[in-house]
Amino acid sequence: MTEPIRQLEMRDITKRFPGVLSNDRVNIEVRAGEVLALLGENGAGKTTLMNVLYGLYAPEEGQILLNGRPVTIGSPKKAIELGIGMVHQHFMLVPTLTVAENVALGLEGQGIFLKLNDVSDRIRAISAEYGITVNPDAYVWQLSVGEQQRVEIVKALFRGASLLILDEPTAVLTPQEAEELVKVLRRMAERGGALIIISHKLHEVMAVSDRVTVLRDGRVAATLRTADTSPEELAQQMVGREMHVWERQPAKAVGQALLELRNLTATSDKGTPALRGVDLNIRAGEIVGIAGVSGNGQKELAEVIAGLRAVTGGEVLLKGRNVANCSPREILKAGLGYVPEDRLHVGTIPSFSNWENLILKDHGDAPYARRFMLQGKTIREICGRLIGDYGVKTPDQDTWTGRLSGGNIQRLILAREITREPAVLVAAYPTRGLDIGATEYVHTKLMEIRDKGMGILLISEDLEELMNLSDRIAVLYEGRLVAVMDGAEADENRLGLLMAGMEATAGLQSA
Amino acid sequence: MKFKSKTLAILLSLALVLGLVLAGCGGQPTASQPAGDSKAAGDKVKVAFVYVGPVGDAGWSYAHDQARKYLEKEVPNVETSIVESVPEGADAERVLTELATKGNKIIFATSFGYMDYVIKVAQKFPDVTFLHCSGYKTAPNVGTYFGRIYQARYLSGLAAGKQSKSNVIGYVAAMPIPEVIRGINAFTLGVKEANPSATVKVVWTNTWYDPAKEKDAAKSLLDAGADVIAQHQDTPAPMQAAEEKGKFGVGYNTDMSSFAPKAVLTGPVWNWGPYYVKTVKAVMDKSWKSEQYWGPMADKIVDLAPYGAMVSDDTKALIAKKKESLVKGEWDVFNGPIKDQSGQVKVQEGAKMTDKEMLEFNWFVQGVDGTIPK
Amino acid sequence: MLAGALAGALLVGALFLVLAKSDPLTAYGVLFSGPFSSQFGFTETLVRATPLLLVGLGIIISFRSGIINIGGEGQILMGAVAAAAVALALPGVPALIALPLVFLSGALAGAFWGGIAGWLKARLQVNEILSTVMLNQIAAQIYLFLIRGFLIDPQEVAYGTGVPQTALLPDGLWLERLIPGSRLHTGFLLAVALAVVVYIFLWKTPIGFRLRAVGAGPEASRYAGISVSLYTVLAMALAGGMAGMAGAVEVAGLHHRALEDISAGYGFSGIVAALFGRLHPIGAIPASILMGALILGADMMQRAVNVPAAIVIAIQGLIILFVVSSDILLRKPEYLNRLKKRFFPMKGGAQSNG
Amino acid sequence: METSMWISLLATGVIAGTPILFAALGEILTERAGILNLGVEGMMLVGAVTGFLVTHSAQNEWIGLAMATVAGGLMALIHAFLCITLRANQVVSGLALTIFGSGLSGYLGKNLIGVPLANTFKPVPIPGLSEIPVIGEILFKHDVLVYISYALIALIWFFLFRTKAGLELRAVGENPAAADAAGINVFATRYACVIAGGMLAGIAGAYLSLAYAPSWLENMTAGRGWIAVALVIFGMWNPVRAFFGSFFFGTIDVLGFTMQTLGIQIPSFFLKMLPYVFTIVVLIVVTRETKTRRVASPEALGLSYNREER
Repeated sequence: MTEPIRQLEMRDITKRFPGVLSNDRVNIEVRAGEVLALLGENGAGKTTLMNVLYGLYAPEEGQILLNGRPVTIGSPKKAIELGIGMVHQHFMLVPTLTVAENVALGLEGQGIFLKLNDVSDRIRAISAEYGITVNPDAYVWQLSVGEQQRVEIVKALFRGASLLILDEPTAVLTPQEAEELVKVLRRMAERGGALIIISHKLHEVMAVSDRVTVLRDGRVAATLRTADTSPEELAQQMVGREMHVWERQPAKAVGQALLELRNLTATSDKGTPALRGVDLNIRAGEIVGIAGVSGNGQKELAEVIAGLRAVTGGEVLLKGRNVANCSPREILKAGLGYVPEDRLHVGTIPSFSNWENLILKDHGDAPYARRFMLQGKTIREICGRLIGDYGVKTPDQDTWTGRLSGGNIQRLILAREITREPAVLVAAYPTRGLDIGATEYVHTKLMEIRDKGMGILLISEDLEELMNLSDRIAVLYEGRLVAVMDGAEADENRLGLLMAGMEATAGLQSA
Repeated sequence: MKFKSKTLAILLSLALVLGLVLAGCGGQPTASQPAGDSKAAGDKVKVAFVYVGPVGDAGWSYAHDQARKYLEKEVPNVETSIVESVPEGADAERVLTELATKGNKIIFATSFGYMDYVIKVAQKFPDVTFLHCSGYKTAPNVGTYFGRIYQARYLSGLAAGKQSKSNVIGYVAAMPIPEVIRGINAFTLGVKEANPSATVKVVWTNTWYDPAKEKDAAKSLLDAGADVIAQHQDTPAPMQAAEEKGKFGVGYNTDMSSFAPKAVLTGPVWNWGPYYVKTVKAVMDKSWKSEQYWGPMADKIVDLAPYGAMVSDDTKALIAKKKESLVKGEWDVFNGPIKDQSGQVKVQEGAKMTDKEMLEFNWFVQGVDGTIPK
Repeated sequence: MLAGALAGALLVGALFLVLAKSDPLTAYGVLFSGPFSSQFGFTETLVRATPLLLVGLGIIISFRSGIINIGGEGQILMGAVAAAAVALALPGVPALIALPLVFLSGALAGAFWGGIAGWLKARLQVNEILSTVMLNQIAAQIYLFLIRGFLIDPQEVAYGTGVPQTALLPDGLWLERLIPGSRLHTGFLLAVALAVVVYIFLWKTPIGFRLRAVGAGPEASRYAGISVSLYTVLAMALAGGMAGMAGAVEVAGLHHRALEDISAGYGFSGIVAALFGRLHPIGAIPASILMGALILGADMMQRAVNVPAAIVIAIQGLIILFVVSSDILLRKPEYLNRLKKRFFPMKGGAQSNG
Repeated sequence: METSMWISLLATGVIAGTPILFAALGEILTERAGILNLGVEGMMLVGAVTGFLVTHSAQNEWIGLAMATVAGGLMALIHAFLCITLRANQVVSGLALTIFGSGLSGYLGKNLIGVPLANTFKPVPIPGLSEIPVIGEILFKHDVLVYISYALIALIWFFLFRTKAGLELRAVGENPAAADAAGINVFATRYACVIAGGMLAGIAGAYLSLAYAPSWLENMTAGRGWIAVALVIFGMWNPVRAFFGSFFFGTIDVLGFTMQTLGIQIPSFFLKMLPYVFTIVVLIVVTRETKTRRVASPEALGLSYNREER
């Protein structure tokens, strides 16, 4: 075993990608027993920097010093040897293998044969020591996202990591789970571990870190002691300007129900019940928020409404017409708009040009197509106007959408969905991963169309967003709506408890 | 997989160049002109051979190529060239045309499937003599040639009949076509002549050319009690199967004893060399006339491979006797009486099958244990 | 880069030629000038380019729709046998009516065969690479069974030669020769016209748009209301239809009958032609001509310098290998530099381990 | 007589299945690591000709076998370089290798046709085991290479499912990114598996030219490489199931002949396409099982991996 990491420094790291300077002479430092937060907006270069540290990317320039000595980290293998562990945002697990097999993967030494029993025993020991529960014999594909994350942490600890990197670790967790994670991380730091946490959530950074390095546009904007700073200061460093303070604007005129869900049931990909009798109305001119920890039926709810998943029971009434189990095409023709969770691969086709993505849904109809032919000129005109109106930053209409930033892709999707003038818009995590500017734009746009009389179903994991935008908030827990409350009355604590299923029977109201 | 305009540009310009080349040579009627580049070949007569398979098939094409080498040795003023693996299809037309344009004076097309293309191309090149193996269409400058291999098969049947103790003789057959059926029948008649109580068990492989399959087929025959294996296949694998089981075999095409010295009794072999020499000489001194040549044993175009050590003198004497009367033309294999499998007399006593009947064989003689798939 | 790939292949090939005691320069001279130095060579090149282009167009449709179709061989065979069967069943019917029926039946048979793989993928998520490999083998057996059995030329039976092939088509159904004395037939024009049609279809019509959408982003397409399974089947059916058309054109234009080995590997080399043409229907035209020239030139080389046919096959394989390997470099030139760094780490040693 | 014929049929089935079994075992390793190799046929041919050539000149079949293994490995190295390093299209590369292999082998074997071989692998009954009634006859009266194939089945099974390297290999085929993050050298693993697969294909070819029907003939593999690819699916990427598959395929091969000697005619085209039809059925079943039980083709099969392009 190598010596534990007492101090690690990255000096003047520069990493380029074709056309992008992702890291520009970045310096960071972390010591044993402390948590360093790496804060920054999307695209600020946080993940790139950590991939360099973990040996996945080779930097063009710069140096990594470990306990004062320069080291070369050419591969994850080398990183692991040096005692660096990483929990990626997208988990690096093999679904067809068990937890123990995943942990055993890439282990050095101890002969050539698999000794899975020994591995399982050590996993149990580590779980007990840090209070992280995992079942070594379970197959990874059976686990929830939160459990998979715990497997990743155990995996790193198993390898004797004395420096652990976590990429947006709370993104998929309930407030309670996140709190639990923070405790685990603090415990690890107290036991002499060094931790680096990538995040763009201010409150998380404030709660867990000892020091913060703020990245902006690939450069270090500031390095501060957490105790000496405030969320406001961090936000300013992160964005580079004053933040706009959001004010709740309640719905003006709520009209009749446009989308009615009646005792709706559906199953998940694994065949287990995902929605167990959901009743909900969305009326014209209001935003209904769906709160919940991901994996409690949100994905299925959105897909069922859009016709992408079979309805096993109940009704979906869109403008009074039951569209349950209709094809996606019929439903979107009937007046449904949809901003999907995965905006790059579901919302758009990355290798299609912007204009092609803009006409993705209505390319077969006038004015885009006439007599079996696409109308190139008309399409160009309309798309050019949309790109201008929605402020999509792109070289031209022919640019691949996949080359745009997340915020611009979302603008493109909104342009398409709103132009279609649907009665109801389902927006799933519309601001996840977007920077503050883009988030603001999405929020403004959603309010704007609400006020024009559209009904909006907003699915989000960001409680702040939900509370700021929603006129009503429904909490989804294990496929049931455990509560529906007025947006103004919601508070984070109560929502958190409901999302964790702590108040399953409390406050159940009819919609 | 994104399409790149640059690459398109390259390809398009390429196409343009090609187009110009086409335009440039459009005026020259090169194709229809029998090219006069015979001076390149000196005084030698150019003879070309078109093979259906690779020369290395140890079978059909190989036998032809051995004969080509023989031709080069025997006739000094000849320069030969080959094109192997020419599929029996429209490509053959192109190959034949090209060979004719290149100044070849005699072209041997050694597979049946070339027939129509030979006729077609021959019309365009009246100065070139075409010889087509195993076909039936002729023209003033097209002749056909083939050999009565069934005669040699009959003789090899005598050896097999004499050798068999179990009275079951296996026959690994390629395709259920008259040529193969004729061979089986001739072989069986030979077997019956030497050993009236023996039967010939037939297994079809539906391939000319798959050593492993042929070996499997031979094995299944050996398992079914056969102690001599005959074959109408292009590889020596059936002989090897016999050798492994300590049994005997009758090869085909060429002498196969080197593959299975302890097993191979003899075998019908092709010997095209003398025919090629004779034909080329005839064309050269302008005595050649178009004909449908089906060469008998007397012309040495077909023969028996050398005997293995296990063949008794008794057997050899019997074969020699029969061979002599064949060569002299005293009788032929399919002289009556011949009965079919059901015992019905198909060829009356004193009658003999015509060439046409032989070419259309679609029934087995008595003594064959097998069926012809439809 | 393409030229580099070719040069590389030829360099290795030259080695074989030298070992076979042939002069590589003469050999290559023929390889390249042969197909273009005479009207004969050029028309023959186009004769070969015709099925390559048709198969390639099908490959383009399927690849663009996200399906790796390597079932071209089987689809050609199915198309060829159906076309021959229909043509032979319609003696005396005027060509104006019969010929379209022949092409239609060829295309439909190919489409059916391709559609099976499409259906297996769409409905049962069966990997199409694997299923098309199997379907090729099955088609080969069915094809042989038919041309040896029901469809065999009665003359073959009569004369007892038993070559597995159908009877000759009625003269009226033979495609017109473009240049008298050559074998170049109107099928080539048909193929080029179809290339333009496919281009318009894929890029200018809603159905083509949907096919490409399904290929480039199946999830997004599903969500945009496009039936992914329907268009998967359609794509494979169209691809198979094109290959079946190639079979029908070979029958009506060139062989005038269905015979053994009619596919001649076009199902595979058509993939290369399509990739050569950057998966663009118009690009596939010069690409298939180039491929046709390579195949023909290699063949002429065999005769000109008397090298064994095997070497020619080996060189063809090499050319494809080199072209495929240059593919990534064409797409991403910067990858070459990265490779250089990987194999010849010069300084900094930032990445020693792989 | 009847039973002995059936036993003999099954014994021949084992032999007929052996070349495809070797090739399939190699392809299992290759595909488990996420690389699709459609060049098996070409590699078998090169193995067959090399085995024959070397055996003939060295007068020793073991040296021939060793060189056939090396030759198959070299062919696979080309595939590995193209598909792993250059990230070329695996399907096209495999097809091209098949073409190249058939040409190269024909060229190398030019002067070997019609040449008999003195040193071949001959049947060696295993003392004791071969005396077991029925089983001994079917399984233990063959040449040494058949026994080696038995050993390889066990060895590869154990390697894949009981060793760390085997676990890593499977991870690389399922999720190369995860394997990479776990410190496994994805490139080296894939190279090793592709080359090992090619070596086994080389042995498969040598089996044909040195044991099965000792001789060299152009294209003597006659499509067995494709059957091997089918067999991998049939065996669901599991060496033990691949053995039963090869036994089944091999027996079907011979069955037609045995039936004929019994006077039963089965159309050969039907028998020939049977393995492929079965394979498609298995492919469907496997794919259906994927949804529920997660046993199926390696997730990353056919995809090239590039660390910096995720």
